[in-house]
Amino acid sequence: MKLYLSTAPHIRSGANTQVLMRDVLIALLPTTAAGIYYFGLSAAMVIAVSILSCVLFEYLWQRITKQPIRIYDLSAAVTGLILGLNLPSTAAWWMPVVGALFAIVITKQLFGGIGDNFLNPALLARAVLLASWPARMTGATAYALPTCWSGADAVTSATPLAGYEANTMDLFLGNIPGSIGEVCKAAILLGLIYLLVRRVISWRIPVTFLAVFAALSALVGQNVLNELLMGGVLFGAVFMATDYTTSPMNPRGQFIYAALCGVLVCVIRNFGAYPEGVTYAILIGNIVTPLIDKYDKPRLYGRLKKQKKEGTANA
Amino acid sequence: MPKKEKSLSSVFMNGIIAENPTLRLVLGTCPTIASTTSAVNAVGMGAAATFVLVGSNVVISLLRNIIPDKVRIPAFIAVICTFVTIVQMFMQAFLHDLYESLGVFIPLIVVNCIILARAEAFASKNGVLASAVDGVGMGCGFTLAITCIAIIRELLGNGTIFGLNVFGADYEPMLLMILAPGGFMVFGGVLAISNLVTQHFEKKKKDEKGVIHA
Amino acid sequence: MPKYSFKGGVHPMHGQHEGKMPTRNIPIRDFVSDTVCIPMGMHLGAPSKPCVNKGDLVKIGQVIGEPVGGLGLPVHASVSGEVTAVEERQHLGAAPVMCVVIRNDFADEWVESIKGYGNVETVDPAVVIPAVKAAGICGMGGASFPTHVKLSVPEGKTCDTIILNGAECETFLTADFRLMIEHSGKIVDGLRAVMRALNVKRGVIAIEDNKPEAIEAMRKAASGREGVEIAVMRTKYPQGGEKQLIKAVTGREVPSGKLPIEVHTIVMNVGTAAAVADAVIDGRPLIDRITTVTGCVQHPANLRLRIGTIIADVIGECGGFSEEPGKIVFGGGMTGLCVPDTDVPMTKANNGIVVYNVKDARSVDESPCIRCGRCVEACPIGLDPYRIKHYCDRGDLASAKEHHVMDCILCGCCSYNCPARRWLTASFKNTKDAIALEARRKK
Amino acid sequence: MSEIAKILLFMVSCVLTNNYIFSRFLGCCPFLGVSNKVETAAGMGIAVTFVMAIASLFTKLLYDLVLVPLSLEYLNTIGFIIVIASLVQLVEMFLKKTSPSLYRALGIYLPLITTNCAVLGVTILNINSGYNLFYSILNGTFGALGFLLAIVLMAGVRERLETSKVPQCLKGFSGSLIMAGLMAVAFMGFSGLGN
Repeated sequence: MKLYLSTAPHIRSGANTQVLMRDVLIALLPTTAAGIYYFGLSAAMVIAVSILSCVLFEYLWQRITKQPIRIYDLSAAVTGLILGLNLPSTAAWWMPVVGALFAIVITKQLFGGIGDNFLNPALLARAVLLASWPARMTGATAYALPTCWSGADAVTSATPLAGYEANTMDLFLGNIPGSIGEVCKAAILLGLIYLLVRRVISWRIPVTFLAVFAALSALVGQNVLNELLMGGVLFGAVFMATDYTTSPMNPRGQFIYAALCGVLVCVIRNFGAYPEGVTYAILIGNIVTPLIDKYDKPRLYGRLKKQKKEGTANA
Repeated sequence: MPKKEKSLSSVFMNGIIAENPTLRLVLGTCPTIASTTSAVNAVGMGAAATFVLVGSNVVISLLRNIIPDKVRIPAFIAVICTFVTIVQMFMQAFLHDLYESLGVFIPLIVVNCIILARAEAFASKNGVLASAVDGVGMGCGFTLAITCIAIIRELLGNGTIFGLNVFGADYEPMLLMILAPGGFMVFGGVLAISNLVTQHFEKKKKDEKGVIHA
Repeated sequence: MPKYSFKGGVHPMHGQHEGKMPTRNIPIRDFVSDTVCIPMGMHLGAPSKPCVNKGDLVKIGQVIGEPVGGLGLPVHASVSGEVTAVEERQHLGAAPVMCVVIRNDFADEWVESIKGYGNVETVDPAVVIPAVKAAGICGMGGASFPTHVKLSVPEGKTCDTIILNGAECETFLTADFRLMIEHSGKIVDGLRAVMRALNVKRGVIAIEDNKPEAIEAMRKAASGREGVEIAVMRTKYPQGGEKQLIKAVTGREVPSGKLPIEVHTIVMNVGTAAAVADAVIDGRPLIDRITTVTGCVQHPANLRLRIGTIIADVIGECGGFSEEPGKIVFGGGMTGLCVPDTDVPMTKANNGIVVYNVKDARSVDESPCIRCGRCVEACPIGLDPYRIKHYCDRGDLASAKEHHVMDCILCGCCSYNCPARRWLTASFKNTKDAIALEARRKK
Repeated sequence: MSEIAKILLFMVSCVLTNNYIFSRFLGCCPFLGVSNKVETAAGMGIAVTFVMAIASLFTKLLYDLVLVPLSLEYLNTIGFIIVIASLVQLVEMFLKKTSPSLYRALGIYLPLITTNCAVLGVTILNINSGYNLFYSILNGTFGALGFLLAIVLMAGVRERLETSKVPQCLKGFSGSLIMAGLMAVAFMGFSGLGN
């Protein structure tokens, strides 16, 4: 009889990296389905190429650098799916490939792989594509109008943030031009509920993000509901700002980070050169995260300042 | 001085390979990023810096026994400044386009650490000829390195090399590469590759001889 | 009634009633084996010195090991019979421990010198602490700190609250739970004895709200007793951690690196209190304790075991293994210690024997930290476990210390929660030991 | 637009939009060299802010009151570098006398600032962009604050990545440069602010 020896604890919770990533994929399913419904096969292609190239790059890098292969933790697949959902359905096939290269190799693996990237890989990739091919990502003809599987040829258009007129219901359901994943707010909310119920993420980041953004939008005189439903703010707050690796560890830090993101989105949308600022806002939040983590420590038990006073009062 | 004669070529090669100012010593990062948006800019910046480097090296080497040790750094800067002003006025007059595109980075050659570093580390201790050769070597090393970076950036970011179209009309240039982030990233990438190569050779050398060469 | 709680913590095995179901409703029963092997080093402090020789005949309660040093405790024979060996044997640690092996003659003959002091409410308070020391009592919740030392309030310090820890937040264990139901009166007696000895007016018995029967029984037993109250705690691990308990009950925080007496509090396990009652009322030394035997055994049970009973005998009493065992642990799932083989004997502090099957026993591989923050959320002390782990991995003791690794209570919450399956608690334990060793060397 | 709003926007653009590091790549050497630790990075940033603000004032005065009247504009580079070098010396001596604690904190960074191209860069850009005295000082101060922001953020990221499994060839400057590149991508989001 051979007995294992190990140190405590001898039991572990059910959650592991793979399960968490799988939950994120599941939470993204409604959004993906909605995107494919509205934009058709081209959207499915963009998503598929994006996921495949992300997983492939991760595999190749780990193979070449002789590391253990970790593609089964599904983190590359999550990055790939989020990157795909961040692109317009009209994206050329090579755009998700270049994006995946930046996301997986340059942002993630060069700095040590999973857990060590300081920026959200999918967002950085989107920002790179946006800066490199602005006409394909923001221009007046960058996005396709939803075809809803009608078989009609795709007509290109600008997004609501760049001038497309849409009613609130269409904004909510996603019957608008935009990135594949950001259009259908109903599906995103479903995903949010799933993530919260499964305790994959806490409410702190998405709620603070959206609340601060909404409050500031009201302050600068925008239609708050429309602002929330336009562009990628909801998708960003739910799926991208909540990325574990690039958001702060402690609750208080998460509030600061999410509030900063909310402020920046509002500032960039209203005063900056880009119509949409979610990508950049969250990236800046990511950059500030190490500093937040450095200075925002949880309060240590037994290190109360007023401990002494209380002690003497009782004595 | 047979010993010094012999080492002139190694002084020259030293600047290009062993102590390449950009890739090995990582000096003068700002002009490297600023002037590598196109190969022409890089060559221009490289030539300007080489001229200043050679000029200042020669003058400082000549004056090395006259300048008091205490004020040597200000004196070096004054010499370098003179040459920079000459280059600046020359380019303003004859190469106006290049002068415009390099902008503030021409006067900033003054504070390019490569030049001050060579004045301090080499010219103030060596003869005129060796100092001149060192200046040319370092200048060429700098020029080669930044031209290399510039070619990559220009190729990806504009689809051209020295203005010549390479990828054809269908290529959609990757704008990011000629913007600031591309500068940082390509420089970092080239530096990483040069590190990789150096590490490879060092390891090989170590394996072969069991000693580390400087 | 408000429920007491603390910040952080986890709910281990919440869906499986903390793994307590198999033994929860099984009454305590006695088990006496035919041989016992009594280790001399069962308490924190220098091991006792054996004072019997091979071939001696001993009676129950006879002192077989004499206390050594300030934290020393006497060790008593737990059965009557012949000493068959006094030798070093393998125990939990790496180094072997001096043990006295006694073959039980089942005469159950007690040593004559034992005499009680009488009712706890009327006994002279001054006799309590010497009686506790003579009975060889140490903390029975796991830390095994000598109780008489804990009860000796140092010069200049005061104590105003005694907390009895009946939280039993650890997984699998129900020993304290059964004790509280079946011997509630004894627990209250022990508490009163200590309160009188230290002239403390407030005694709190803290019980988690997943033990309503125990709360009921203790309430009944405590009614009419001076200064004794029951505090119902929220079920959360490590609710029974000394620091968490003090914070929850009194709102005070023990300063880093200090003992609870710093905030005028003493925490004792309910089992210790019952042993104190025995020592004061009957003069009975600590020769047995209640232990939960569960996991992969045929008939999980709560057994009253003599100190020194060999695990193999205990498992035999419970019907043997139900599956091939992969790991045997003294204590619960979160903090228990692995035993190397089944020849290891029971100690005073051992509140449980949990047998894991091979599948559950297999250790998991670490994967990279994904910075999810679950360790920070779980840490009841407010540490940054993920950051300290980085320093531990690099062997950077100074940085680890700077980030307060010494405040870690090794509760295991961070490791439990970690989705990357990192061995956080294990690293912290090693690092704490290394730092302590270094400090000792410097001296 | 009111003058105050204009000034505010100018400040924002100096700090974020035209960040000296991420969009003008000035001062990269200290940015890469002194960003190992947040505390030292902050020290460097503060010292630079100090010198840049004062240098902007004095070089502008020198240019307007001496070089222009004497038609010696082409000597601006040499004039400015002398001003900066002596300013650094003066600041160092002044700090040593008046605030030894601040001197101890910033002292080691001050000599390095003479060759920080951001300082000379700012003074020359002030002239080239035709800013008046007030805007020159604003540009100097807030440009330097942008540098401070960049170097502190960079140091934060580098401290965090200290424990990561970065490949050997990316340790040191090469990794830092790529890091800076990625951060510059994020800072592109500020483009258009304040212009």
